[in-house]
Amino acid sequence: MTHLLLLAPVVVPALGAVIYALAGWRRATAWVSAASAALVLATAIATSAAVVNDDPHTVLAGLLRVDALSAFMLVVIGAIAFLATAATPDHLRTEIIAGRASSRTAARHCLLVQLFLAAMALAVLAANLGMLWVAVEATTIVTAFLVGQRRTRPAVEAAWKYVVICSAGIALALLGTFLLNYASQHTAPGAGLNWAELAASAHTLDPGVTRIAVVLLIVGFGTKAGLAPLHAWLPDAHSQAPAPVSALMSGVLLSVAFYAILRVKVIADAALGTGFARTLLVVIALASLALSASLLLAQRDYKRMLAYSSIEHMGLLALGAAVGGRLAIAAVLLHILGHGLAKSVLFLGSGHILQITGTSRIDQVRGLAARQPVLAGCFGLGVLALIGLPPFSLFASELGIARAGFTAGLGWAMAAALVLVLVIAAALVTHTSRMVLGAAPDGPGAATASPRMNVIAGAALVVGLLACAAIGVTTGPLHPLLSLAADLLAGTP
Amino acid sequence: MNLVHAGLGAAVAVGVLSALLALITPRRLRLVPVGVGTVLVGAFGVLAGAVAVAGQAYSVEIPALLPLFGVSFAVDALSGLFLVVTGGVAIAVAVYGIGYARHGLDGRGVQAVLPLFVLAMLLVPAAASVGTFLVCWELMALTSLVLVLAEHQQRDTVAVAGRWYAVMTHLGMVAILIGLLVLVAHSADDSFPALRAAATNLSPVVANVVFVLTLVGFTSKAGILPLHAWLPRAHPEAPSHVSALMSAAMVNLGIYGIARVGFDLLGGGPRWWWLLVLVLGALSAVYGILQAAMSSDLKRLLGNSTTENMGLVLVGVGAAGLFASAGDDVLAGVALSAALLHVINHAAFKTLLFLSAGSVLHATGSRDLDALGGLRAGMPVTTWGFGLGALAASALPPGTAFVSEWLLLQALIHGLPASGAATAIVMPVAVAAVALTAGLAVATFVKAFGVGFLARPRSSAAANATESPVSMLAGMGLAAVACVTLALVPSVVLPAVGSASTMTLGTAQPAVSGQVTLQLNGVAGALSPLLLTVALLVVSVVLVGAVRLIAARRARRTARLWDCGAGPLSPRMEYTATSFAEPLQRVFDDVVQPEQDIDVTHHQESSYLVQAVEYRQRVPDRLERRLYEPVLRLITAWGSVARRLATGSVHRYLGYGFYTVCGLLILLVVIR
Amino acid sequence: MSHDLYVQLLDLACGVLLLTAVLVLWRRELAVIIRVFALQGLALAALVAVLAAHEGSIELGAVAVGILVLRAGVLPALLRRALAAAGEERRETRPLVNVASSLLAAAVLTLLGYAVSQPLVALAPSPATQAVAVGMTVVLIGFFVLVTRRRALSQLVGFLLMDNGITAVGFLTTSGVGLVVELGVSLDVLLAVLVLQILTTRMRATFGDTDLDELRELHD
Amino acid sequence: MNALGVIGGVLQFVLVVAGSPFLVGVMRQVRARLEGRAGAGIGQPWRDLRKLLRKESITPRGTSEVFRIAPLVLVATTVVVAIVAPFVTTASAVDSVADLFAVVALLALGTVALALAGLDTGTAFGGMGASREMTIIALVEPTLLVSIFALSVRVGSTNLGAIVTSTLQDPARVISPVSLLAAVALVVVIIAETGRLPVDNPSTHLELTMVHEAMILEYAGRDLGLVEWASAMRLTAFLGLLANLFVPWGIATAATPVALLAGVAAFVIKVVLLGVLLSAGEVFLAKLRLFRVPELLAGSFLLSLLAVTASFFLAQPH
Repeated sequence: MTHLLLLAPVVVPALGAVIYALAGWRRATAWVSAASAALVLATAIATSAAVVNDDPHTVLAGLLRVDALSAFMLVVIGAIAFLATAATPDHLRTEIIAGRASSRTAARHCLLVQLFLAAMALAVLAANLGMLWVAVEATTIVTAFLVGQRRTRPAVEAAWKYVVICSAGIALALLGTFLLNYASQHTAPGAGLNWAELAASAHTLDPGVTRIAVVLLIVGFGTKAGLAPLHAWLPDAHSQAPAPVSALMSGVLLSVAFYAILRVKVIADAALGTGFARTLLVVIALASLALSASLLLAQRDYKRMLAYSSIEHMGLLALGAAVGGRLAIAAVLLHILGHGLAKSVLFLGSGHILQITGTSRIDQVRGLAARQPVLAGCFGLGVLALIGLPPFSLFASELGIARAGFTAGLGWAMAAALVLVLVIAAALVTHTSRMVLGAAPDGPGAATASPRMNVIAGAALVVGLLACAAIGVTTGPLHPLLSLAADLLAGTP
Repeated sequence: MNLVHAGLGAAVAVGVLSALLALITPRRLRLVPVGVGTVLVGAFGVLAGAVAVAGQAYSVEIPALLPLFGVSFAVDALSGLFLVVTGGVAIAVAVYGIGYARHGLDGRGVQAVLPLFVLAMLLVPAAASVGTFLVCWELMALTSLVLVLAEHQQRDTVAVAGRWYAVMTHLGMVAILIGLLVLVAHSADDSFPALRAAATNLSPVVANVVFVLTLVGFTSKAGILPLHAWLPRAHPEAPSHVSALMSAAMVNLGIYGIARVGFDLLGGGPRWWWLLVLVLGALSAVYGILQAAMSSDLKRLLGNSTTENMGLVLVGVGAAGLFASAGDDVLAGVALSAALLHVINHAAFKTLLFLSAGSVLHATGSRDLDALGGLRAGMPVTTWGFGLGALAASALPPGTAFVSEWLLLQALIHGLPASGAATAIVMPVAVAAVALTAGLAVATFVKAFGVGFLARPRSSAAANATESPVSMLAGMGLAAVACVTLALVPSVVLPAVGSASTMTLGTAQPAVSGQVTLQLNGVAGALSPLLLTVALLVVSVVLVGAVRLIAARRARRTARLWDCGAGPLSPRMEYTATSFAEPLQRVFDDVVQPEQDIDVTHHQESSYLVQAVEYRQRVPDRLERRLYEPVLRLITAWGSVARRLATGSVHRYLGYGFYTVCGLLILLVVIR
Repeated sequence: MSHDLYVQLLDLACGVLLLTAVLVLWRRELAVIIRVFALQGLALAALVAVLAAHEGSIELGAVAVGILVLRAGVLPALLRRALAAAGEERRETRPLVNVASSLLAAAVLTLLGYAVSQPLVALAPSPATQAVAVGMTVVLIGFFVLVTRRRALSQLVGFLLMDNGITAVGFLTTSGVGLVVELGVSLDVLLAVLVLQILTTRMRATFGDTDLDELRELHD
Repeated sequence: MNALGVIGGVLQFVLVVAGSPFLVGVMRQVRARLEGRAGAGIGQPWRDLRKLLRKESITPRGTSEVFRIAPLVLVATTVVVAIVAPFVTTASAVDSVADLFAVVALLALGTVALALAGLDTGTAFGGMGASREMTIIALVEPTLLVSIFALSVRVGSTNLGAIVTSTLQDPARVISPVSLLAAVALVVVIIAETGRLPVDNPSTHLELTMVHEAMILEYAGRDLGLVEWASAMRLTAFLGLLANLFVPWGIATAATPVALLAGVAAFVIKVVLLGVLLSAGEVFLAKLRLFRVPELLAGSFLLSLLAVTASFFLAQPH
């Protein structure tokens, strides 16, 4: 049973990919991806229940392992994948009608998305650092063609930058992995790169080697998580990828990479004391926040705007991870989920806006609320969720991170971060309000009444926001999982 | 059974239910249930607050809500007072809203958010932990933002106002957040009792940081200088009943925050805190009323007047803190009572004024005083309502603000025992500021009422204005009743004010007491607004009788206005609001620095013959020029410079990483 | 194998590794660069083979063969195919940092690689770990190539240089990280190169050029 | 509310209501004599009032109740002040109204009523008068408040009776810098508030300069009579306040007939003396340009502010 439960999140999407490879894109297969995502979500929930009631499980000769943290990440993947894949058929259909895609591209899109899901599930289920690295690099490879799907100049350019920068960054992580392996072989032979054993024996690791390894790992996985300094692929890739893929990348992929950093930090803290990784992460986090703030101020493209906002939120996560401790880690995990939901809603929404208006420039979208009230409402509320307003869960998680930071003596960093977040909020609100508010513009574009939004696509937006708000009100059943995962990372039983 | 619990619980339940109801009911059937629901929310809030003020203590914790923090509420006398004020305003506004929202404001979103906004405002003073407080505070910001934006499709200025509001409210929030979290970092947990306990052995530096930061946040919410810029934008652009809620209820919570953090959580503080508060208050009072005096937009005028009144309240709060830090509990009590009483009074008359302004807007579609006038004929009830509110706002007897400003001056006048060098300088200035504010307020509201409602209509919209529907009048009526009651028998709220201020300051007995006559306890001072009014009435009646008796019993005769023999007078010959304010503006030329624009068009035949002269004048907010524009310019420059960070060059992007990695490695080598 | 011979062979392989990395920086002809890269693959395979012989591990020997096939055979072949499709652009004409400065930078990077490797050597001094500095240097030089070379193909080579360096470090420090992981890593690298090669083709189709610095449609 | 207060209230009411036209008469007469005219005699204002009160009132078309009620409000506020302020006796008929703030605000209320009436007519003159009057009062009211405030700081009360009593007990205060500064400020604002030269000329109707007269341009008959009467009473009340705040001697502190008689006499003498001084001064003054008036008022506001500051600084217990 456990075997099945653990393998399902990887195997189900892989099977989905096989179906698309064989059957292609047709009416019957349109909903396969959503169904597979739903299955992933279901198994994730079942796994969580199992993990909460029981100890961590290991399968496949110790290659896969699930503990509270992996289970939580699986839930995140499942939930956001479900949202994104539910909106996919409508998106692809519209693209096909508009002549921007063919049924072949659609089939390939679905296939790659399924592989993407499998790779992400594998990443969080991996029992050791090496497997994790393989899975994370696999996500890059799989998504490269999704980013470049449209084959336009910007799309190809984005795909190139994405692959080159991410591969370079992730290569650093590989070097770090090897070095960590080296250190662990010398102090605790046999531990290898296994998370559980590494964490248990981390205090014996050689600090000299571990320091280098940790720096490389954090910078390397930070690349994939969209953290400075190797963040630059993110706005390009997220703005060029099709909306559901952007949603998945921004909502989950970044967090999956960040998950690796969380794991590494546990080892770094045990081996080097809390100061080392904390300093590094604080610097990276503030750099990411500053960068995001700087580039959001004069932003002209709403998809890039959302992408930079993702950098911001990854910066906040890094800050939370730097703080450490139960509260901060729980907040970080909650933030991962909340940000994933809100950001995927926003990217899906931006996809609709792009399809309706044909432009991704902020100054060419006007009076959205007058034309598409539901879409505009979701987009506006989503942005408000991003800037951390209740009832959305990002409020609670940002507050948690901030509180933990002040309590941990990182007051100055926290205050600087909050000021940057304020600047970012101002920029986001300003840009969004220009798009959403105001009377419907008169002009050639406005005369053609925009089509009503597809019910399911609209429902995905609303459900995403509602979920984000719901976990902001109460985490309910997620609570034990969250606290268990936080205990796991914070090092307290 | 705990009535506070029942009241708050019922308010939450009814509020959420009304919001849901608004979402599912069809447009035609929506307004009445939502209105009734909002009235009930307000009523339950009043109930809970009143019971709390009467002395019933209440606290509850709900750990399941708000992840990572849990929610806890506690209502004491101070909270209770603000609950009553908010609830009371909400009742009048909700009744009014039923009629007002009929035209364009009956959308699902706006109607669903209205009860939630009221609810959020009720929960803010009830919050008893930092997490709860902040979540309620932000919910209030979010809901009010949605309401401010309600009419964004009608006017472009709404979006601008919304942006200002959203950004500045977030700025305030960040300041409060940092301030409170610094405090939390020094305490066991984030509940208010824990903070109180921690504050006793807090280092002065930390306490200063906490106070100053929270002060920044709370003053921005209260529309106090220099973070006031959103207020005269957002309050006018919001639908009028929302303006009333914001101006009469929401801004008060800024005052509540200062009192809660400064007095309660931090337990008072050094003298300079309160001097700062007092000075900010005095500056805001004068600046606010000056801007109001220059304004010819009716709702902007009212918004600026909110800044003024909150300034006056802060003068009271600051004086209270000053006296408390000097150990003079009696005077501190008087000052705080004055401040709290003014909060209540301001809520009453500002509600009435905004609702009346909304009624005018509803009937004429304009809030430009220069285009109004003569409304007394078509809208008698609204005219009476606004007149009553204007009387109250100009601090003349028998108006409400008169009583609280009297109390405020009483506190200041007795400030001598607490005198130090700083006090001796600040007190006279504060007195002068309050006095100047009173004088300018008179001029401002004479302008608003006289130009807007009396005289002859200046536009056809004003000429054809008809009275608003009954529900709107009923809402105004409720506010008017509150105004009259507070003006004549302020003693009805004295116990509440007394228990709130004694609780906040930890003093033994209330500073002000009395039924007919307000009597200060411990220092000399008495005033009876009721007797004053009765005296006025008696004299008037006697006078009418006497005039009848001695004067000729000839009937009044109607006649033409004197038109200098030049034919009938047209509205264009009337004084407008702008021209009315012109002499005052000349007086304060150096402060307000108006911008003038004169275009002279000449006849084609000769440049000596003038065809037309166009004159435009604007009174900009000078503070904005000096303070906000440089910051905005700086941020814009930052944004455009920063774009060079993302030029699109993949080499550059990779370079960022390469140099960072090399740098980090070198660092690792160097600091082993 | 005697210890001396082992050390000499090891050093020889490492020397070739470093030399080829520097040569990649030096030469502008893309065809030459690919050939040099193939040589480096050979050196890497030799290095692993020497280690295998030293430890007498058959498994490691098999890995060496695998590396030989992948890095001296398949990857250079892929690159050559890409080059053949590239048509005119066979030279790295104007690197962002000129060759002389690049070589100087390589010297500095070598020093850095050496300095960084010291803690690694200190942990378990042995001929193999002492050679780690070379692997580190190759990684850094590879990254440098990535940052400074304009042609898509040069960037590809840079990426692969990094990868070679990392693999060298991996084998010099420990005898690998487990078969599954290694297979996965190799597969990933192969796929990444494939993806990049396809993208190169697409870029040429859409842009008509592979000067990456001209790729600036996406910016703020 | 004690016997002294009630008696004083009645006496003051009678004195102010009946005497104020005579005060105006005296002032006009003094001025006429100084200008070399014979003058109409001190009873002339009474005769004017009688004439006006017999005439019918006129309601201009387009005006509302505000226009009709304003004279009543004006008179009522003034009468209330006349009753409660400490003119003849230190005790007040309604002590809890005899407050500095209340008295100033009541007087302002009367002005506001008139200004609203001026606006209500909708004529250019009405608006102009109201605008100017409100500009003046916006500066006068704070000055009044602050200058009397300066006097009350040392007393620790804003009750006018208490201030007067305190000055009686400690005569040295009269010549303190606080009193002098406040007195000068008060004189200036009383001139402005009662519309005397150089702020306003009560005897002309020159369109460009008039303030008070512009507002009441539409009044006729009984209404005009009331307004004129109220103006006279306001003048009396202001002069009475000025007199008793700085030179309170003679005011009745006990309800004995002698004291009351002395109080009445002292009040009459003081007010008439001040009135004569005022009108004598006016002979030598030209009217100020309208936009120079604020400078004058701002100056007096500053003086009163200095007075308050001085009272805070100087009142430290020695």
